Amino acid sequence: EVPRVVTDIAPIHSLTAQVMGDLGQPDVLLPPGADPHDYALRPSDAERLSTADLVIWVGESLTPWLEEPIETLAPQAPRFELLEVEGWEKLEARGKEDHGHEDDGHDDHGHDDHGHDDHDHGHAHEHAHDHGDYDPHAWLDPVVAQTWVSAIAGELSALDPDNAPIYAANAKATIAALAALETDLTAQLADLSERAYILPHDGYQYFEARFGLTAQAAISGIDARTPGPAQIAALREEMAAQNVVCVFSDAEIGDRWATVIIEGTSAKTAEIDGVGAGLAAGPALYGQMLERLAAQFAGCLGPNT
Amino acid sequence: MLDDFLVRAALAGVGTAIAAGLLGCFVVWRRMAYFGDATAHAAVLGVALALLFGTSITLGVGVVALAMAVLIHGLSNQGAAVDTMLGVLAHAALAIGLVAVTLIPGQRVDLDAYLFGDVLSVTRGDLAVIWGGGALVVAALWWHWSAMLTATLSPDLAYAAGINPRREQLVLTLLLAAVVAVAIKVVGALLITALLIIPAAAARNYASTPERMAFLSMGIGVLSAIAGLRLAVIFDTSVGPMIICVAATIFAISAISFQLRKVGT
Amino acid sequence: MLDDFLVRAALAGVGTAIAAGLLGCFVVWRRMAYFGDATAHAAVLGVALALLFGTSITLGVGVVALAMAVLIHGLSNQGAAVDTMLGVLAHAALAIGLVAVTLIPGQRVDLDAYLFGDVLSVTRGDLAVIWGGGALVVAALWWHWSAMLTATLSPDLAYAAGINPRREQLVLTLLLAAVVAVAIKVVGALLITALLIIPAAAARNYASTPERMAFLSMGIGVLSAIAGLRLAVIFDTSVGPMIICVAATIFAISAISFQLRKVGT
Amino acid sequence: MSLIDARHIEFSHGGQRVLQGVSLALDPGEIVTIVGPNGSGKSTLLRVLIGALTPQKGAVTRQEGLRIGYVPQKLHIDPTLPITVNRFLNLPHPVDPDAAKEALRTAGVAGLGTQQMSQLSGGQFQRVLLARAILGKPDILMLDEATQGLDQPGSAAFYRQIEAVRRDIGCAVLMVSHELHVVMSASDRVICLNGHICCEGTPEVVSAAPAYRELFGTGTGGALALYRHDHDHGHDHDHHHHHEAAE
Amino acid sequence: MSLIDARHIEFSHGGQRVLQGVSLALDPGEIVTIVGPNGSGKSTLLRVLIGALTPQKGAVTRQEGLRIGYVPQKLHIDPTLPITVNRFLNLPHPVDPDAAKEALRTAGVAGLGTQQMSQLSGGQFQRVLLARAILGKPDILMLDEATQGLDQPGSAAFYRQIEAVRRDIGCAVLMVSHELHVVMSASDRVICLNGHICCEGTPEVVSAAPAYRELFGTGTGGALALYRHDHDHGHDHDHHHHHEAAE
Ligand SMILES: Nc1ncnc2c1ncn2[C@@H]1O[C@H](COP(=O)(O)OP(=O)(O)OP(=O)(O)O)[C@@H](O)[C@H]1O
Ligand SMILES: Nc1ncnc2c1ncn2[C@@H]1O[C@H](COP(=O)(O)OP(=O)(O)OP(=O)(O)O)[C@@H](O)[C@H]1O
Ligand SMILES: [Mg+2]
Ligand SMILES: [Mg+2]
Ligand SMILES: [Zn+2]
Repeated sequence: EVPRVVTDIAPIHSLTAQVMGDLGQPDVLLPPGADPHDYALRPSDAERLSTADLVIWVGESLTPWLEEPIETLAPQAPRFELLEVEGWEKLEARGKEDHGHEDDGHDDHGHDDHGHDDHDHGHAHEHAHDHGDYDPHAWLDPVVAQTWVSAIAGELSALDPDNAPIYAANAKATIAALAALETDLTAQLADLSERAYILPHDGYQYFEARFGLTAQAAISGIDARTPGPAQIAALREEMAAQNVVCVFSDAEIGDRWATVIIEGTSAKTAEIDGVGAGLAAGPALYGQMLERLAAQFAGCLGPNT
Repeated sequence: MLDDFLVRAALAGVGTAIAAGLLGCFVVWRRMAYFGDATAHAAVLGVALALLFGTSITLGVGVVALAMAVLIHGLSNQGAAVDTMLGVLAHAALAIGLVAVTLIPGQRVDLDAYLFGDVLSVTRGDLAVIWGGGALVVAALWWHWSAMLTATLSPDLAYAAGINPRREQLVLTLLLAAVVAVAIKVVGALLITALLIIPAAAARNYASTPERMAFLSMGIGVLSAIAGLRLAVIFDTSVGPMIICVAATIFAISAISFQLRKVGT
Repeated sequence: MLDDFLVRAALAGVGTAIAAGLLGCFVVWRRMAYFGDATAHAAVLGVALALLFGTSITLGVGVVALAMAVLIHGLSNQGAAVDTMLGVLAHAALAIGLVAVTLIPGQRVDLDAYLFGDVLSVTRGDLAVIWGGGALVVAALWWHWSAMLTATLSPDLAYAAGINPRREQLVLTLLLAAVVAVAIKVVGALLITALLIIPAAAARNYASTPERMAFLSMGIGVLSAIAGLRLAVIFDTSVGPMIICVAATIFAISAISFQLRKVGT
Repeated sequence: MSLIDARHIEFSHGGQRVLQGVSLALDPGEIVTIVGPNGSGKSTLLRVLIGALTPQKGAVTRQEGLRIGYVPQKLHIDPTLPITVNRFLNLPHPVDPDAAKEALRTAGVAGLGTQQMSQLSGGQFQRVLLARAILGKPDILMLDEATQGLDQPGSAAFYRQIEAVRRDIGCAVLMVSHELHVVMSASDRVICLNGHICCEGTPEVVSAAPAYRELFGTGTGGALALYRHDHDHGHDHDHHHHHEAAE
Repeated sequence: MSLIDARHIEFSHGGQRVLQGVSLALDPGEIVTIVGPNGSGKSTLLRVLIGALTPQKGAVTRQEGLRIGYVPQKLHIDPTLPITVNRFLNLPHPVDPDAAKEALRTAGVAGLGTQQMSQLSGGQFQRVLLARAILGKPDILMLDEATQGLDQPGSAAFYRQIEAVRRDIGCAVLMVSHELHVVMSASDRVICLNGHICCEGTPEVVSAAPAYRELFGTGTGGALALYRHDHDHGHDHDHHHHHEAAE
């Protein structure tokens, strides 16, 4: 019997859908583009949770509000938390105060030590359950996604041993596609590593680390909380001191902040998206989203025309 | 039966509506509409403080709501317009809660569940709290009804009848704190007051005595809870606000038909 | 000077505080504390509707706030307790707005900016709106002051003096809609009422005439706006709630010192 | 020309008809008193005349620019509105400070100018209301049981003042009162109201009218007269001996 | 033993001293009247006696289980609270429906049992307050200007009723009134209050006391007496001829 799977956000839904292939359609709680940091459950979500055989979610540190509903509404379903999966390199959350001038050391750590191919080295996670310390936006790294795809296939196979070979085959194909995607995007973003930019919220670290980009700062922290005046003032100083060419906005942090920050400078603003806003939920969403994200970075960071 | 989340949600809604509908009448009569707001908003502050000090959220909400109730009671002693006083407290509590939330280091707080309610993920434990609290409120009101009513009409008449209106007000205040604690899961801090006053206001037009108004108000509250849940399922929207929308619709119908009837005669 | 976003924020805060402080006195006197809530919450509905129909948000907010003002005016005609009526409308508007938001397909709405304010991203255009609206409010109040005051004291005395209290109330209602539209950017829909009533309530204790209360209230509002912004910069918290926290502190000081003085004599 | 002219007024509170076919005109300088049992519609009629209530039938014509000084039967001032007696006298139009002072003195509340309205005793409040109504130099004074709560010297002073005001500023006075034999003698015209106008005319005519006698008995002493008959312990009150029991 | 015993009461509203050194005891079956000018602290004293205000100095002792029937000078019932006259009579303790009906009839508002309190006229409201106070079979009736707004037959009936109530249920009566010559004769004891107790005793003693004469003049007719002196147009009122002008 193919399990009924419920996933939290659209990218995870996309990966899961690829693994399940023609066997079945997973459900997703948050529609593409919904802010994972801030969402209210609807009756249909509750209905989906209460009939699920398996819940796949990134984890509590991304969607703390989902913890309780899963517990009460889906007591019957095993919970599969992707942040608990072994075999990929977790990045520590960059505190708000780590941005700006004194964050160089941290970025060095993020990019140089854990550059491309060392994601799968064994690493004892002392704080594996202490979600607050790690950045949960890991789906934005297609290499991490490969690890997660294998893990999802494993979980599905455990619940549905009859179809295990199909899950394995689907996972293999998905991983290959993700690898190809990574190669493409690496080429596309190769020349941009020196360009300074500011992120809307600190939720793109995995993407940056993978493709050699370096945020100068972020308007808001990892949890997309509304920034305060001191933060905005600091960012305005940063704009002047560093050669920031682009200030991004996203659905979690609206474009109004970017507008204030670039005021009086020649920097541009652009929107980025890491949750598939405006895309149709389904197997293709993940690839489309990452390609679009890369294009959004390239568009704003690219040479001025 | 309790396995079904919809049944749990409906039970939670009904239990809350009964207590809120009854108590809401006093809120309307005493012009204490802001009381609900003040205590409910204090709950937000409670959430913030609980997270700040790493204690249980229920504890935080309970302690702060109670403190707010006692504070209100103390202040209303001064005779100043209770209404304004409560408005000040309500908004001050919300503002302080919101500031406190942004001061919490590290972990992000999901205020929405507390602001807008989260009746779909009600647990059996929550249900026990809701019905326990509701029963307490109903029992206390039953016991104190005449005294409270007299104190509401006129503190001086109450004094003359040997009733201490200050004590009745304290009881009322504590009961309201209990209702807030009970209702926050169902409709959230921002809409608790709505559950208190809208059914009572809708009942007003068709009641000639306080008791009838209380019963009507309770009935309208229960109807709103059930119909609101049903509609939320049909249109797939948030439940708490939908319950209030139904209550508001009943209010509108009551107000309009009352007007028509008045013009008719 | 206007290049600095902090200067713009301060100007926006001060402009709003002046209009809100003045008007807030009438809100307190007439027990219309819920009026601000009703119109402000209607603004949330305005946002939702604007997004739903794809029109400009300013337009949506403006139209809905105005409609709400007129509705309130019409209803208060009925003589029923304005207070309760407003409470019902306030919460109904919020609930309907929240439901409408969840019905918007696709695009997610960032309600927080409207709920909690967003004074840091005030533009020059916003400033023009704020000071224009503020000036309008002050001018209209100046013009209508005596008539409004009489109508507030007693509609019957106003009728006898040839003043139509219904018209004065309509003016007041429209002015409040203007203040809400102006203040939503500064403190957000949930806290506009706080900016209206807290300074006025704080001023009450130290005023012997309506005019003194109005001026004091205005001063307290302005002080709160400036100090709130300053503190928000120091502690890096949200600005709107911090402004209200400062106002609430001034209120607390005023209330306590008044009590002490009273006991002293 | 009449200052105010109400014709065929009909008014219902909810379903209950309170006034029916009431016509009334007031000429400059007249003192007219409305008498009638409790609940007979006196206050309602006054509120119709000032425009606070709109009659279901009939019309009220007020002279252009008519200034009305009105003392309502009940007035509740909210304690959140800080207002001193002096400020209250200046609403809605500023008045001369000396005149205000003089008005307070005449009303017997000379020292209370800076006191808060909400802190006055019942009688003090009533006196201030009166002072304000007269200060506005009205064309008509409308007084709804203006002496209620006044002590006796205050009440006496009040009736003297009504006369004086009429003499000085020539205004008309329309008052409601239950102090039958006082108002009877103080009025040019008496209107006996009981939903409709039962009888109307000079005090002599009205007090002789059957409708009036039916409502109030033949004695204008009312309570007093009656009480005298039942209880006769002491005091050298030899008046009222010619009155019969009322009710 | 006294029903209620207040000793050396001192009370200030804000900074203003309203009562000073007031002592007062009430025995069963007594009718005591408090008279005094406006603002002299009469209402304040009553509110101290029922316990609504706590005096700054002095103490009030009430007999265990004392039932007080109180009619306040002002009562404002919020229209959001729907309450019929009948329900109001049953607060806080249920009363016998027949007794309630009878009480309304006696008070002259027989048909109004199902009307809303907020829709009564001023006088009707006052009558209902009275009916309620008496219905509770009180040990003491405390009446703060209970006849204000009452028409004359109503006022007359009221004073008759006070006597009857005292006779039937034997309760004491403490009332405040400005109708000097009526209450003078209706009372066993009169207390003349002006912040402190100026004089006290039987009506004869008080009306002869210099302090009383200073406040009210020698005439108990008050307003009426005075008015007669100033204006003498018509009416065969030959009483009051022996009164002098008050104030
Ligand atoms: N709430 C209050 N705050 C401050 N002062 C007050 C308050 N209520 C009454 N006073 C003052 O206390 C004094 C006594 O008032 P009180 O009402 O007891 O007088 P009273 O004898 O009942 O007068 P009246 O015959 O006019 O009813 C008055 O001077 C009045 O101004
Ligand atoms: N707001 C109201 N709603 C409904 N009925 C009302 C309202 N106000 C007054 N009434 C009724 O209308 C009738 C007339 O009331 P009104 O106040 O005019 O009487 P009145 O002659 O002034 O009496 P009083 O001498 O007692 O002051 C009464 O029967 C009263 O019950
Ligand atoms: Mg009347
Ligand atoms: Mg008094
Ligand atoms: Zn994020």
